[in-house]
Amino acid sequence: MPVITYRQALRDTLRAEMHRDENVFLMGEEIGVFEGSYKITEGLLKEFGERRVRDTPIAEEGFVGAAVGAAMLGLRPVVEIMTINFSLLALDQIVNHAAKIYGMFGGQNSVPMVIRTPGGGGQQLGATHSQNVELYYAFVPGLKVVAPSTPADAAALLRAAIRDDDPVLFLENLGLYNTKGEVPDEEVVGEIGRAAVVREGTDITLVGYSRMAMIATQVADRLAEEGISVEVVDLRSLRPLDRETIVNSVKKTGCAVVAEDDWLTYGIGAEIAASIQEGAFDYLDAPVRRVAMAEVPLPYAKPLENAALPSAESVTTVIYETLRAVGRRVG
Amino acid sequence: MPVITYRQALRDTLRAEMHRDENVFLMGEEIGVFEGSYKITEGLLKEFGERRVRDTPIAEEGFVGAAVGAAMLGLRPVVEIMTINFSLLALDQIVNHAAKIYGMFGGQNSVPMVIRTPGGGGQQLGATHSQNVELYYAFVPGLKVVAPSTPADAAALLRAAIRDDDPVLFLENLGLYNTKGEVPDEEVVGEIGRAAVVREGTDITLVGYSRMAMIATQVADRLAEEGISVEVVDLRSLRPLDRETIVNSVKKTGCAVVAEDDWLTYGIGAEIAASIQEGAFDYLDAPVRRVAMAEVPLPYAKPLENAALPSAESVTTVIYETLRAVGRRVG
Amino acid sequence: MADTAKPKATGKTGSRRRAARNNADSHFNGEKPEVLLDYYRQMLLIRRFEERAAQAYTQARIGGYCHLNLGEEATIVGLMEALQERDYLFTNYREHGYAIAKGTHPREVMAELYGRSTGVSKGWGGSMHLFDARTRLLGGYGIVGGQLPLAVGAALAITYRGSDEVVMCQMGDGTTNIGAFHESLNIASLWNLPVIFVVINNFTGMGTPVERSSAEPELYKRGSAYRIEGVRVDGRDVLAVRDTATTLVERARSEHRPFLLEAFSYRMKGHSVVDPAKYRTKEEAEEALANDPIAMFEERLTEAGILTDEIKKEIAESVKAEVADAADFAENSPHPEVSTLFDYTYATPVANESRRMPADPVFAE
Amino acid sequence: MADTAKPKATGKTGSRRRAARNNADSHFNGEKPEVLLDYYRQMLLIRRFEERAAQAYTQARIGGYCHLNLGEEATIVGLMEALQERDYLFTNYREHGYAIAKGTHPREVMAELYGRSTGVSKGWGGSMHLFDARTRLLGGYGIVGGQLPLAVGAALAITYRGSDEVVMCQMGDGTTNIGAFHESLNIASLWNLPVIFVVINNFTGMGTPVERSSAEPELYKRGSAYRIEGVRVDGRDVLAVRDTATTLVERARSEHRPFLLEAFSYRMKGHSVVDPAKYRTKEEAEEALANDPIAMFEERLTEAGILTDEIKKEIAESVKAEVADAADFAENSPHPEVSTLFDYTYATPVANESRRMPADPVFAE
Ligand SMILES: Cc1ncc(C[n+]2csc(CCOP(=O)(O)OP(=O)(O)O)c2C)c(N)n1
Ligand SMILES: Cc1ncc(C[n+]2csc(CCOP(=O)(O)OP(=O)(O)O)c2C)c(N)n1
Ligand SMILES: [Mg+2]
Ligand SMILES: [Mg+2]
Repeated sequence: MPVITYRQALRDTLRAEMHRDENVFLMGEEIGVFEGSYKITEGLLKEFGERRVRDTPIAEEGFVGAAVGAAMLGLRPVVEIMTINFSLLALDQIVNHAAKIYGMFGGQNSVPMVIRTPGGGGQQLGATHSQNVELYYAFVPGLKVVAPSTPADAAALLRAAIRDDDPVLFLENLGLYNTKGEVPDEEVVGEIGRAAVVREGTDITLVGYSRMAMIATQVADRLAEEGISVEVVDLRSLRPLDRETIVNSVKKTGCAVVAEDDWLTYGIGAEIAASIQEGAFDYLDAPVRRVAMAEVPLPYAKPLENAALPSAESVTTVIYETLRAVGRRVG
Repeated sequence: MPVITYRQALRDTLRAEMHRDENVFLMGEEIGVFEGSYKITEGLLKEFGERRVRDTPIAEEGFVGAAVGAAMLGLRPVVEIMTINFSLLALDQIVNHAAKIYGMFGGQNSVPMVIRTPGGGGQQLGATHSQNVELYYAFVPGLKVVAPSTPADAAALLRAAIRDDDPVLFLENLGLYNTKGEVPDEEVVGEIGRAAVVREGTDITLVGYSRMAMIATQVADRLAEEGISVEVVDLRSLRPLDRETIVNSVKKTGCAVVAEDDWLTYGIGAEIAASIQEGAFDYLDAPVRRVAMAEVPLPYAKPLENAALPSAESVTTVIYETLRAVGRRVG
Repeated sequence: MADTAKPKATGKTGSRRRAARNNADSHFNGEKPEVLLDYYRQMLLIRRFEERAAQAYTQARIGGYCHLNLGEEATIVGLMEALQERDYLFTNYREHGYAIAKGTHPREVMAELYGRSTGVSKGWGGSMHLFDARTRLLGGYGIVGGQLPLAVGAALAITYRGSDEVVMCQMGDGTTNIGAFHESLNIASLWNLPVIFVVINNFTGMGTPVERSSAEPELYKRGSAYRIEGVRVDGRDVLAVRDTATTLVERARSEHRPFLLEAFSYRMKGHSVVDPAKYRTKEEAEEALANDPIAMFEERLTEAGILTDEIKKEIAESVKAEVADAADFAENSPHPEVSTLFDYTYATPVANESRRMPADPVFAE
Repeated sequence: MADTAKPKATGKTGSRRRAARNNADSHFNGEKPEVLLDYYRQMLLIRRFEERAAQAYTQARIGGYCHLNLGEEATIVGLMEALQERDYLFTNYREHGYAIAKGTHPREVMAELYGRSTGVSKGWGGSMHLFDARTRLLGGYGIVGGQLPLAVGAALAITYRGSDEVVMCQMGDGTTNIGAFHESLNIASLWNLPVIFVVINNFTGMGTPVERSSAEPELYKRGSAYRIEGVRVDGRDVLAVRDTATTLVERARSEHRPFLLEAFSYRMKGHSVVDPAKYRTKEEAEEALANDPIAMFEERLTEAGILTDEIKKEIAESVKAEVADAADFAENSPHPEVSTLFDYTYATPVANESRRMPADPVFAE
């Protein structure tokens, strides 16, 4: 299997889907002439022309809403919002329109569109450009939200999202674009709504998604060297949320840690912990702990930013503490 | 003590604070000539004139942002957003500006403003007008979010919010405006960041906020007749969240139910449940269950809306089930 | 294209009213009487329908918010006459009349207001959210300005496919102040999209006068910031609206570009059924009544000898019967089954969707 | 007020350049040489500062995004000369030069870029978020259009108090297409607020040309939708900018209303330091260089005998030293202490605030 970057996996998939289906087209700020702020759409304007790769004005609400309208007439727009921070400006069109149109009108009109957007801190972009607000979308019935962590999942889930008849928020991450992995040559269509046990283990369950799922496997690899067997669950899909897979893992291991890149209070991990305590109550030997961003507007200065963000180290620390809580000697 | 409505408590407090401090002024759509969509500002334009009670164009982002700017210069704007659904249009100004300005600029400029806005379903307003998205604000460091459930708390917390130097989102509820309660004559300033045990009990902890805190006390009253002693915790403040008070209650009762008006998955209750299992792990005799809205775009038709919303009945059912899980014969 | 009337936003009754009446004779040139009577009937149907809706609302047969088209009947009928069947329509929440004039049966509109499963949106939408895929009414929307980007997107799809439909996007005067207005008009102009943005200027938001919300209260001029041609028409005059709108719709179709059409008229009642409009002065209320487009059209048709007492009675009765039938139909229609609650969250079935009722556990036994 | 230049948005080099040069002589009438040299020095300081910042960025001394003012020096100095000390300034993320010209010491600006606690925002903001309460620079903002509503609010506070400051709000050409632009200009005009909205037209967003993003690419005309007077000025000409801006600022102060000022100039490099601007043709890159406002001013000052080789050298050296000093200061300043991480979340202390580090439990032991 070819080993390619997450960025390349996205680009290849966009390209293939555009060739496959004339109704698929791209819209977003600076995706054409500039080739994308993070170069996901590099080369696509040249290949497909302006009809299929459309540079928009800086008007998130306007162009996301236009994508919703185009989807209502049966096109399959794939919109890029430069970072998830700017999606706040389009929130009304996403939450009050894209997510509502199918239900509010009694199922008369579906909205087959994809919104691609990266989250991610750690680039010293400061308080307004480093947020992870996938929660805002994962919370909303009518939307589907996926958050792949590997190039193969990125390809498979983007393909699924484009072919899905509902609006899908496709979460990318600045910290993943350059990561590499094997991506099958054949066309794999991912399944929205399913998590995956990406690494089996027996001592503890570690749940993550997007960048933190990648960190989770790294942590698991390292801890394996110490004889600690970590089972890693990559959520992949934030809505629907695959609670079965998480809870089945915890029933096996008896304890869990959630690693997330957003703020802790009310963050994605809250639902994971709440679900685990409800679904695996009798199996839990220690409280579910969460590793997440410190609750501050993220500062620019590197030492502050580093301190505020979760990392392999903080995840490891909390795994140790949780294992100690269940009576194991570690660390 | 005089018994007045929640609406009256808000209006009286706005009035008193405007008399007390020349820097306090009101802004919002239809709050002047129309006297407010829900009549909270009735009479205030006549009393204070257009300088202090300012009708705005329909431009949530613009006028909320203008309030942020005015607050930066030391005024104390109290903004009304007609319902929390429309706040999505101002989200960028609230989350990326109001909440960030103090931190992002190293503490040079505070933003003393209040955003008053009601949530609430149950009025057959349909999918886009019945959402409870306080989560979007409660998630954000830099904001404070309060959600009073009684007229007395509404007055005390509004007073606190207006006098606070940080941006405060003040959550009201369509279903509470006409409810009545005692409000002290003297000027009570509430404390942001504190929950309250509003009804002591020993069998189970019932956590709620805003309208569901009111429902919670009703349920507790009724269950008392059956000999079930329910301790009710009214969160009052969603950010900061007073975990101590919740967990101390659960340490006493051994089990808990959370009642919330928003969607379950990733809703406010997820954090409450996650916090309880972390803070009272050894005291919990049954999983923390949540009662929340069914996860659909809320339909207009009354039977569907009724079925989808949490109620005293559904809360009672889940309390029974939780008590049965800890081995008690009830119901 | 000339403005058919240019009231100052703050102008008072007489002048505006007269403007419309003076043109009366010339307007009827070459018009077929049966067409005029059909317009009259449509307008009356909307009027009576709305009155019936108000009544049902007061009787708690209708819930939520209920915004009526009283005073806008001429505008609605004129606009809908300008559209081809294949053209698309997006509106705000004040859209009962539009649905009817675009071709939805009044029964299905009323049933929607009653929240019944026979309603045009199956009872899921209510008054603010009528949608009819068959007539290409692509929705009433409750978020002010929310429909504009959608309409632009629909026009983009038309252009993308190279077909020749036109999109009409209705909104109120207050809506011209929200960001979506700006972003949408800019994009539509930039991309040469066939959208007619129609502003229904009833001179007020809920209670805020247009001059207190729009720094340029002559709303048709606001297209200038996007090089969009704007036109104002007297919304009380069904023929003027039809003619002006037809020209713009056909130009949008052939020239591939957007237009901005402002139609002014008077809101005869409060913002919604529950609003007593106490903020209005007696003169303002009287002004609205004096500008009743149906009364004005009736007068003109009568003067021209087209509307006789007999025909008038006949139409009144048939309209009355049609509205009564709609209300009966609604009243006797079934409520949606609670078992359908999860039917319309997703169009593509998906694993692990939550179908929990409020008292259900997260994990089904 | 007349436009000082009217390039077509798609116009090419020669004409624009000549327009500025032809006016040169008349411009110097009555100008004090020391003032002109001061402008020159300020412009050069910004230039060298930005070059040093670019270098530091490449050396990874600066992180995040870094947007430079290269090519905008004349505009910045002209605009800041038009403001009184008590006037407020809001900008976007491309604001290093503004901070310096408004009075922040280059040391504090550079230290902020380096993320040090001596930085003007204590290291919390970085390049995009300079803020100086002392000079009334009320922030650089990274969200396109985010600063506009804030500026309107500041002007509202001024009006509320009846004082006489003016607010200047800077933005880029691409920013005129976002909803906040519309809502802000409308409110400012409606409420008669003293704000000068300044659009820095560098003819491009990141890589998208102005004609591909604004349906009305003559941006100063966009005020028309709000009855706001708009003026275009040649942003390469510091005196023209100063004079035009001064007139508008003083009119805003006395007439209590907003204005829209468009200043055009050329972006000499990519959108930010990391952007190689590969999408530019060779001619476009050359055009930008040919429109270097510093070279143009230098030429004029030299021709007028004001800038001698000696003075030029002296200024160059003093500027070089000042920039080197700023970089040294930044380099030798302390990083913020991790213990200060929770110092600036809230201005009013509050019970139960979370002060958890990532590996901390929710409940402290
Ligand atoms: C974004 C948003 N803000 C506020 C409201 C509340 N609201 C509903 S209708 C209305 C007034 C609209 O006025 P206009 O556009 O003139 O339409 P009209 O009702 O007069 O037909 C307002 C403020 C809303 N629905 N959406
Ligand atoms: C709301 C929002 N959307 C997108 C961006 C990403 N972005 C940053 S700068 C920029 C281009 C801005 O162009 P312009 O306003 O002309 O300013 P310039 O950079 O040319 O000075 C974009 C799209 C952003 N920061 N905020
Ligand atoms: Mg109106
Ligand atoms: Mg630009």
